[in-house]
Amino acid sequence: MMDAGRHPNITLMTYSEVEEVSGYIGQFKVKVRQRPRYVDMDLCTGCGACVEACVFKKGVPNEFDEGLSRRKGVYIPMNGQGVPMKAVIDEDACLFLHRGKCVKKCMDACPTNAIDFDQKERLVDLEVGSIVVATGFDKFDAARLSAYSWGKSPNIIDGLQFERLSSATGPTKGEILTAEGIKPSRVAIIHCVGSRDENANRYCSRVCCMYALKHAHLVRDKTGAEVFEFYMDIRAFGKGYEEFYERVQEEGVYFVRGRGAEIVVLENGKLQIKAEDTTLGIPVAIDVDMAILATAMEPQTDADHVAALFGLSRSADGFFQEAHPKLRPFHTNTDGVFLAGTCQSPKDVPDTVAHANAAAAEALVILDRGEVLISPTTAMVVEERCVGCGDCVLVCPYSAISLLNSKAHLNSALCKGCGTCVATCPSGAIEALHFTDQQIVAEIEGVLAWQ
Amino acid sequence: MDYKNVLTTCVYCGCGCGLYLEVLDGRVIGVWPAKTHEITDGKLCIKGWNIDGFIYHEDRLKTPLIRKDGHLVEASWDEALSLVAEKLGTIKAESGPDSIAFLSSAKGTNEENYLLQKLSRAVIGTNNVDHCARL
Amino acid sequence: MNEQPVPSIIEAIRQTVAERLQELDGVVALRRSSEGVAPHVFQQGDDLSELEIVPRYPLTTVVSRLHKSFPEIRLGIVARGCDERAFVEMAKRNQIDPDRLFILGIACTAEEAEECHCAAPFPKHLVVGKPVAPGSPNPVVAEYDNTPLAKRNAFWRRQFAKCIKCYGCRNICPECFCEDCAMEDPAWVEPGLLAPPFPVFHLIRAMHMASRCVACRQCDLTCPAHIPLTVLYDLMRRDMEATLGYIPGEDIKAPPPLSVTLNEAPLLVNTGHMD
Amino acid sequence: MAVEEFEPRIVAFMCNWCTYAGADNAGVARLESPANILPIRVMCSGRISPELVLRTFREGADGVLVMGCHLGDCHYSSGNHRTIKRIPLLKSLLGFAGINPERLQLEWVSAAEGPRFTQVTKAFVERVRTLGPLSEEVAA
Repeated sequence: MMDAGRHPNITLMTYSEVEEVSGYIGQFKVKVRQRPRYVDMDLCTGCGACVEACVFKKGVPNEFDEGLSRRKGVYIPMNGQGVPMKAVIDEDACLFLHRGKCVKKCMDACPTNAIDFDQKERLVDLEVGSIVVATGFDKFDAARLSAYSWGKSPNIIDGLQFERLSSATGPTKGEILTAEGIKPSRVAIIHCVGSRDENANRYCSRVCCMYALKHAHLVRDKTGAEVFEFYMDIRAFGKGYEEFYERVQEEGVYFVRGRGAEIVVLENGKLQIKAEDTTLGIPVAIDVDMAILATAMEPQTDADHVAALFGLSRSADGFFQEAHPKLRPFHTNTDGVFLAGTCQSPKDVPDTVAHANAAAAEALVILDRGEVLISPTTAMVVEERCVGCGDCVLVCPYSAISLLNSKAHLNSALCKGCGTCVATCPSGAIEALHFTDQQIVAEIEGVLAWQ
Repeated sequence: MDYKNVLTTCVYCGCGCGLYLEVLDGRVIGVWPAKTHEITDGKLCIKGWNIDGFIYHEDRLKTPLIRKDGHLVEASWDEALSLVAEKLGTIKAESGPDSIAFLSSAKGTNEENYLLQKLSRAVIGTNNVDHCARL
Repeated sequence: MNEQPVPSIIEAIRQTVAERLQELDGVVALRRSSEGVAPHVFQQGDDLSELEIVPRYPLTTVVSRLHKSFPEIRLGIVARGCDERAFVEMAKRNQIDPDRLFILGIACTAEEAEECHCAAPFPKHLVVGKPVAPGSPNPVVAEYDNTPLAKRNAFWRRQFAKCIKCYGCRNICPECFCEDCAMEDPAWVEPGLLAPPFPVFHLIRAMHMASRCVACRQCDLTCPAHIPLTVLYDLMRRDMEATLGYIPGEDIKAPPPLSVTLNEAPLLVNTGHMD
Repeated sequence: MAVEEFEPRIVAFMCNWCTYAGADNAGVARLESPANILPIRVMCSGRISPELVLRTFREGADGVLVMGCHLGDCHYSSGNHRTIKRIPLLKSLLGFAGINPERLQLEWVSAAEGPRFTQVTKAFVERVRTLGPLSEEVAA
């Protein structure tokens, strides 16, 4: 991320959202809505003086710490380590922007006068040759499965919250503590929360096994607590993963083979994990101080909107659909638009890096080559027959057809050759090349020659 | 913008269906069936509906053609009628009147068809007269 | 010819046309001459006592031809309910420029509404006449759900056997404006063959009519074989309304539902293919 | 001699991305599909115009299957949105004209649904077998 931020050919557009995409491979027009940051990016040095000065002591929950700590109205994202390392003012938290009343100490504190409350939202038009969609995933909300008592005890946390707990920049400076501020003596880790579950997502989220093993290792290492892993299968498929699994086993972690079925918050505040140990064939109930849920990766909640924006399709699990599961795993059906990372499917870090590098390389290939090969299986308008009714314009999923001088006009760079326009045109003014009516009729006659 | 509909009669067969030729700025652009026509009541067959098809057709003959040296070449009506009269006279003289037949057409009016059979019987002297609508 | 309209209606529409001709380039209506009654474009100075409102011709087709030939021209049209609906579907498909056509609506009489089984015998832009109640639905259509398949089959076989393939149904139809017609494509309709066992000719036309037919009944009137084509088209219209909520000619903003996605024009019934 | 059983001839239009691959999947898994199914590959079920279906019946098919991707899975994102409206409408029309609408069937089969491919094709063949030849329905 740091390298990307520094690269002279990369412009980071933070606080921005894509509003509209038109055009096609090699010539996309992208309209970006850039929200005001209220901090001049050129002037801000990321010194953090404004954050210190901000009078909003109470603050709001810090999203980077998964709500385990609080931050002020002005802040440097990711606990001061974001890229770019510049301050931002949160409209909803800043006392001045939110309530209209504040002494604005931040302005006094800033040594470069970077704070600018007059910044306005603006629309930026970009022309680009290729697009990489890397919108990431959403965390499964464990409250959707009532058996896990999500929200009923502060000691039931998910994997990302544990990551913050054990991080040196986190709310506890890396100490693993329960909500009561003491080291836990027994910790449960529950796999497949929201994954491989007919009541939530059927797919495997792929990363949870390994991070759950890492969490077990960290708990053992930092606290010496007893750790119980409730798992169905351990999927340690990557390089060095199986070895790590063995090492965690050797560290004395208890592995209970069976889905963690229920978490009961006991009257004394402790948590009781109920499960079936399928290797012993008996139900078990284990009392612990802390439960860590390995929650599933899910598609972003606005994935449908993003899909419509970029002309993507989505697979049954809701993630963006790649053009081919094996041979074109980061291409989409819209030429020039690529997928990187977990917006396509759950992935761990090495896979995401590989996927993203591949997508970036493919995106560059297009720009470098300067020309594109398109499939010959496209539609073709026979202008003399066209009466300009425009049904084909409505029908095309790729906006490849427009009306030009009252005749259908096809942009064959956009056309994917589905032929829906051909079936719609009442006057036979569009032909599907390689799937013409004549060719299909010949096939019909051919197959029906069978008696 | 000079738009009008001109009532006429279908020339394709003897039924004589009424139809309007739709004319825009002096050019025929279409056909409407004549709904107030006492007999045909706004109905046409495929021929009447396409009666305008030949008007501007590139294959339409606008002058008689006479075959000379194996090729059809344009000729004047006087030239063509003289040739026909001359040849009919020769054939009648050489082979008799019954070596000639007359075939008339539904595209002609009653009167034209009457005249043709008159030509056949009174001038040439044969009863070899037929008409396409008799089929 | 035998149904003379109430004199006051025709006088009133003549008066309206005279007024509108002050600012329009022409008004498309019917004109009586010694030759009979035919479509006409009335222009300033024309004798408006010649303007008639029967019989019905698909006047929107005339508008379309004129709009295409003269890209600036602003026209009026003396329109019944069906003419207005035809205009809506044609405008949707770029055959008429809605900004250059002004509807001078007249209401049909109760007898006319009944004769056409018309569900909306008056235009929305009504200028002259009082709206009358809809005509009763075609009894064949009303009874159709109770008609067994074999009886339907026999009925249509009898009807289609009469077809002389004059293409009059298509020619007179205001919604049939294609340059090239699928029913003339030998790939779909056998040339030179009347009443083939499988009635592709009529089925193709019925499919094309599903989201277009505005129930003007011109095809019924012009069919020399008296095939009740609008029974089939009414059934299709009924199906379209039930499954897609689409009534051709009703709303100029509603896109043709078969051409757009489910998000833009959802299915109102579960056809069993929603997953 | 036993009466020879009627073997219906059924043309199945399959989309390139889902059903055609699904049929392949059935084959790879060595699942048996009826030989009555005469496959024609098109890029998308949205390519199947009413004209093509009617021509297929005209040509003598006893049944027509139109097969594509499940909703939301369409390779062209919304090509099958048109299919799902068009084919049931055509079915209605066949019924109105007195031709058994069950002779036309729309089915979604994904690339992974080899078993489903064999199941729907078998069921359709058996259904059309009971309907008898189309020629008997439209002639006589």
